[in-house]
Amino acid sequence: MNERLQHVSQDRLINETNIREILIEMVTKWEFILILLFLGVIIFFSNASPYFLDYFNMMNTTFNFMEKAIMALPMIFAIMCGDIDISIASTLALSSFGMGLASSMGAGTPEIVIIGLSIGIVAGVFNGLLVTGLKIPAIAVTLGSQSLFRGISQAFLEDKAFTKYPESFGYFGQGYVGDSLIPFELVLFLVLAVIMGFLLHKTAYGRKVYAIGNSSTAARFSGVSVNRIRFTNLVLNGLFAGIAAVLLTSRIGSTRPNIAVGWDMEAITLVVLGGVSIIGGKGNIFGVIIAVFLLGYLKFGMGLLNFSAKSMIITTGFLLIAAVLIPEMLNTVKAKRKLRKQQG
Amino acid sequence: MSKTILQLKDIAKYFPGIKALDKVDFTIRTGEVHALIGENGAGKSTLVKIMTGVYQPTKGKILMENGEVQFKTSHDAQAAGVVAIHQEASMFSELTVTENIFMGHHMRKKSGILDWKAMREHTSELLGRMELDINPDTLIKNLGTAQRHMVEIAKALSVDAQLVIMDEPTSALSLKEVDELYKIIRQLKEQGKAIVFISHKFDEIFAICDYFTVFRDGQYIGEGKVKESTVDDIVKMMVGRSLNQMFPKKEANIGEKILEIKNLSLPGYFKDVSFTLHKGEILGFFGLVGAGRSEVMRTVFGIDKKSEGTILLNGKEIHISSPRVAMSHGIAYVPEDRQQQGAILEMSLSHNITLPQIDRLSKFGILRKDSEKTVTEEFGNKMEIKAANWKVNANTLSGGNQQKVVLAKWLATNPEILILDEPTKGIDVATKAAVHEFVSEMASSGLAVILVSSEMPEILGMADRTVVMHEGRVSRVFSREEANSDNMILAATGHEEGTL
Amino acid sequence: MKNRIEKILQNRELNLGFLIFILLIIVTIRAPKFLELSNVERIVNDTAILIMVASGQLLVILTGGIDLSVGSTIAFSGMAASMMNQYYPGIPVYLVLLSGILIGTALGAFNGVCVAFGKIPPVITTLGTMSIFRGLTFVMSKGQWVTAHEMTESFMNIPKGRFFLIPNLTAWAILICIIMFYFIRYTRHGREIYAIGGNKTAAHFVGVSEKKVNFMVFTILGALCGLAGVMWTARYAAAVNETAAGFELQTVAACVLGGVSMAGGAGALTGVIMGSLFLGIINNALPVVNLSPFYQMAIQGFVVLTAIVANVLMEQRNEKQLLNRRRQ
Amino acid sequence: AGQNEAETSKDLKIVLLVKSLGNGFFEAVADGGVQAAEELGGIESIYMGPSASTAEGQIEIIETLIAQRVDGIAISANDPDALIPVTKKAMKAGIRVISFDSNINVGGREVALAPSESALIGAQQVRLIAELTDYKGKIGIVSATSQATNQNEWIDYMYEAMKDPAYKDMEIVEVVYGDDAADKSYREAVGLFKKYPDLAGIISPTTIGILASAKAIEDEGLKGKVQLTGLGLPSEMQHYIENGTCGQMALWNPVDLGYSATYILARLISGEVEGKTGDKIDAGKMGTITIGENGNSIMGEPFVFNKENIADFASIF
Ligand SMILES: Nc1ncnc2c1ncn2[C@@H]1O[C@H](COP(=O)(O)OP(=O)(O)OP(=O)(O)O)[C@@H](O)[C@H]1O
Ligand SMILES: Nc1ncnc2c1ncn2[C@@H]1O[C@H](COP(=O)(O)OP(=O)(O)OP(=O)(O)O)[C@@H](O)[C@H]1O
Ligand SMILES: [Mg+2]
Ligand SMILES: [Mg+2]
Repeated sequence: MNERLQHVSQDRLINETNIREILIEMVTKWEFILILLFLGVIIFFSNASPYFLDYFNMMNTTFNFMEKAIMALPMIFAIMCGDIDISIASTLALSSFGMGLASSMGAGTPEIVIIGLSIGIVAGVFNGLLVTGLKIPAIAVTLGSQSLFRGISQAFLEDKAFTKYPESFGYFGQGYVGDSLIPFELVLFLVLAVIMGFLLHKTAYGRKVYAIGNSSTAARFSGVSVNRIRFTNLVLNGLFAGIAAVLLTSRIGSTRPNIAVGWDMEAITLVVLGGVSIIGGKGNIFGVIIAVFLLGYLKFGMGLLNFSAKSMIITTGFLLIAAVLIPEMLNTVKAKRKLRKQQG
Repeated sequence: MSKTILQLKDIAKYFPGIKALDKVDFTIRTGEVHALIGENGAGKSTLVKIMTGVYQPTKGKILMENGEVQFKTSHDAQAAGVVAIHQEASMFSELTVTENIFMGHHMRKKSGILDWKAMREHTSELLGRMELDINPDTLIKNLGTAQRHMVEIAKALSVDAQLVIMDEPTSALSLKEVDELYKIIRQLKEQGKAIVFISHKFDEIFAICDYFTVFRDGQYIGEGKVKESTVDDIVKMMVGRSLNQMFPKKEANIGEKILEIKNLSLPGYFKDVSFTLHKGEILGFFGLVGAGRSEVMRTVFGIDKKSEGTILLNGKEIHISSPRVAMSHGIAYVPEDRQQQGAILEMSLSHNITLPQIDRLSKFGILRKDSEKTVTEEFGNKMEIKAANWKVNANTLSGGNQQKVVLAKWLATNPEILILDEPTKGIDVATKAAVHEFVSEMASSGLAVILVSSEMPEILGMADRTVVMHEGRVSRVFSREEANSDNMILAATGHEEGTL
Repeated sequence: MKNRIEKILQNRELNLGFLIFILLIIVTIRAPKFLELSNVERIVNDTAILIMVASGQLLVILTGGIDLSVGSTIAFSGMAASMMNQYYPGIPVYLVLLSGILIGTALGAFNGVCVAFGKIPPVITTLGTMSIFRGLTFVMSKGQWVTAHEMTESFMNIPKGRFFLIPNLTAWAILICIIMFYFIRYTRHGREIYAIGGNKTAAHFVGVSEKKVNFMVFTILGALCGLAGVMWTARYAAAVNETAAGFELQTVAACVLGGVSMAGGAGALTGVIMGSLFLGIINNALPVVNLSPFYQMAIQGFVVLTAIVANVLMEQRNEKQLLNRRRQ
Repeated sequence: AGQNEAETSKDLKIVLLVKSLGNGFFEAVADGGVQAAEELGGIESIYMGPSASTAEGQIEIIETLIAQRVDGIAISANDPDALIPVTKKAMKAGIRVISFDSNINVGGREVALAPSESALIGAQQVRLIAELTDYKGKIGIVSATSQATNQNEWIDYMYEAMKDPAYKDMEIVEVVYGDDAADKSYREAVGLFKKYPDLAGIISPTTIGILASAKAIEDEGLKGKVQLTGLGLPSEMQHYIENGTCGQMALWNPVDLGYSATYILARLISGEVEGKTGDKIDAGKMGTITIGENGNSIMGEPFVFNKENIADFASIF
């Protein structure tokens, strides 16, 4: 603290150098709750099933949720800015269709990937233009493009499927790094997570995202080009949906219009569980990463114990609510304690 | 004859991290206009919220005629005859005037369903009494700023209250409305009601108030009769020291023309606005609230898109398509609405201050904490912001301190042209003087300043030249010599056609 | 003059009505039978459930929230009511209907409690309960369906039959709309919804309780979902676990088309009704116009998007006109 | 299940992985699996399925099954191709994989147990509707989703069968998709009535589709005018069969299906058969099942239900 700040006469401030205060401060952090839950899951299931705490399994099961996790990353940015994109799964389907078409016309792996990503970007641009250009709420736009994108691939693909992909294309969704047991998808996710985390927390872009999330008006008055950033966010969502399309298509080696149905909500669930505020302005990348593995390994564990899929979605639902409720309650308690302390 | 209507005993209000109020005693009597005075952050608004049941006191009790009362919600307060016009804008912009006035206490038929007809009539009657020409069915969002604030006042009057509290009611009113407000206050007084009047403008306090109580840092300092005191006494109580002069205008050495605006128009807001700005000059913009000055400035800053007109910087035409472009040309704009446009309330002070130049403060788009820190501290301290530290969110600061944050963040960009829109709105005397001193310093060091203000003394005290606007048009431009309150009012009310 | 323009500006419904008109023309050109009275009647009847639920979704969106769990709530209460009817055919059908509504109300209240008292943002709450309620439906039914022969005639007749010429389902929708209109326009609670959505601080200042309003809107929507659940299962004489999957987005779309602001505070029931009808028309038109069924989804998306865009453009035009009229 | 990990671990784990949970047909399949497991002994029959009928959901489950090292998986696939990579992985991990009901394409399983020959099913469906509409008139088809593999296959064979001169006065006018949702199927059925006022009959080879179509026919007062057949569960269709809305419909016995699938897997695991073409598998009460060209094997003719026999079966499945 510096000399000017002394202006707030000391007796009026309550200083927080108390170790217990700091502890409580930490405990009420959302990420902390998530980590606890995560450890809980690990411990419980490693006791419940002999197959859980197995290196190969632990690695291998990540195949199940990496595409969703990747789509969740740019969603953080959109949701932070008060937008949302519920068309990403359909974007995935559209770009998967594009890749199938290309490969059926004899394109090689590089071309296929490029086409997949480009279609993702185009879809993102489409959403972005409508949202920022015409000032239509993102949820409204993507509600429409959700049917449009998937609809297009269905219109062309009808009841047929693309099943011919080059051998090498299989690597993205099925391959392992070198001769290790680490899936390529997992590594790719971690790399992208680091990049996006850096973008969000260490760059001017990220700072502006926070600003917009808290008050887009004030941000605009501060010279932040709000629309450009919201546009970029939506394009990123398209691009990452394209990446996910490459991975998933490669993993299942085929394309149908109904690929990845309902994944928009699953990606959004990850973001929300990760503590990103739907009202905008709050959240960080770590929370989401923890959420990804928390949910992923929870599902894996329950699967090992042959829990029915329905009990899994019920658990997910409660988890979602609990993850918000617990810190919320702890915070109230904390605030109460503080006030009591002030009153001495 | 005047009896105590409401009494606060040893009131305290703590917020996590700060004691907004502590050991406060406060007594309000009927038939009296009681001024509540204090620096920004003194705790005035907090007190208001306690008296109206918006906040519950941490300690202490509220007494009325028949013993202690507890206001759980503002309903309870209303029922006990206490209403307030709050400092924060509290209108529902998507709803009609009628509804805004009756929200919270709708009139109902015997059957229990809402009686819109009655409410509508009551509203137009009320507006009529306040000599406001507003259709009760208009949506608030289609009203001018001033009109909105008058509706807020009407809202308070719509309840038959014993005690009416006004927290900086004039901050967005122009003289015409202020006079209207005075009339209303006198009426209330005659009806034997009590009024608490919060303002940072001494002319108002001396014009309308009988009694005053001074707060500092959340504590009761003293009270007295307005007639028996001078501005200096009160200021001493407020600030703890007496102030050097209010408008420390430095002798301006006007340089060459830097900015020239030609026939700027924005449909619905202003038309054919032309003026010039020189280096080292303070160009005042006067007018009634709603005259469109903000819109002109917003257009110059690239927030609103002009429909016609040209903007020349140093003689060259420039096309300002966005605030970024404007900033790249060295233009900075301190907006009038600090809550919505100025500060980002949920962000830390330091992030607020560095936001406009965040790109410049980062390398290859990567943030540089150190340079952020230096900027924050340099300008934060210059503006004497009162806060626990630079990490607290802007919304925990009092109105005035928030405004200082906004000023700091724009001064930090070292602009060549600084546009100030109502920079001292809701700012206490001490800060005000500081801001003025600061502005004239900047000007004398060659900065070109545009000062939009609805406060006559400020304009007269600070401006080298003054553009007066009326209904979206420039009605006249005054030099410092010819400017005086009378002819400026005439121009502002459109009685005198301007000569450019 | 100015006021008249403001009026136009205020009722987006006009624009939507115009769009519906165009849509009808296009469809009728392709399938002339579409405008037969009987068919129009069926379309309205088929849209009735959407109208009921969307009008409840309106309340939630007005507060600035959203309810993604409506589909699951419908499924659960529908399944519960049907099973009640299956295992206790003796229970008079109006009691079954009532308990369906009550169950929906309970589920809605649960959402309400989480949002109002747990301070959990609506999206999160309902994203969670969307899965929870759906899962519980399955648990309750043990994965089995309840179908025609397990339902009593009187149960299946709830939505069937006519009430003075009007099909029951439609009659119910009309009743709901009337109540809703009255509630929104002529009761304090109705207005307080707009207050919360419009400006929370201001609402707080005038003593409007955010908790109360939030709890209220979710509970009401829950009740409507309960009713819809019974109607749904009775109408199709089948209570399955996937009932109304994805229906939540339909209700949101109806509101969006109806010009309801997703930010809260602005929106009208008439808009939502027309929005619902718009969707209802598409849903019923697509099967009858001669198009490859594979085009349906794309066309649906395209039409909805076009409608939203057109809606916005028309509004922006009105906005401009209003400004140009001012200060000239 | 996991709770009694210890004492079941020595049992063979055989999983019946179905399209999705919450469907009477597959619940019945599960029963069959349990029956077979009890007969054979030393087998734990596990019933699993995703919450919605998606290939991705099934893949997730198969991954965890690989991790568990179960002994055999019988899959009713949501997608004939999408599962191939993961089932290959499973087979590489030493798990025996077969598909039943809705099959995986060659390479993704060892044996594909078709409830009956698709050609047979298609032909039978046409015959059933023909008998109801006495061999003339327009026929519409209300299918599941446009991606549903086996429905699409059967429909192809229906077109095939129509080529038979016996059906020269009949034509399939359109195939619509109810996406296995009651409301959409209902709307599509009504759409057919509107488009073809002289529609003679509807074939709906999917359980929810036939239910919704029956309801639509009833509500539109077309009972007797528009005939209905398809593939439906007796327990679900009893009402409409008995009141004549649906004259007759067919289905194989899902219990037998689960039963046979379990038997085949058990035999594969025990090594009694390798699953080569021509192998004969002793499937308990189902007699012997012969493995034909690239692993395809047939259980038998779909069973026809009508007023007379529906009640007896409704209680079973
Ligand atoms: N909700 C809150 N949370 C935390 N601190 C608060 C809150 N509201 C006010 N404060 C603090 O309480 C003190 C008094 O604030 P208040 O708004 O009452 O000052 P004020 O006298 O109205 O100032 P001004 O004249 O600028 O309006 C300030 O230091 C402010 O930071
Ligand atoms: N006649 C009017 N009808 C509707 N809205 C108006 C009218 N006049 C002004 N406004 C609204 O009020 C605002 C203009 O008033 P504003 O107070 O910003 O002007 P100003 O002269 O800059 O006032 P200030 O003194 O606060 O700077 C605009 O946002 C506009 O929407
Ligand atoms: Mg204040
Ligand atoms: Mg202004």
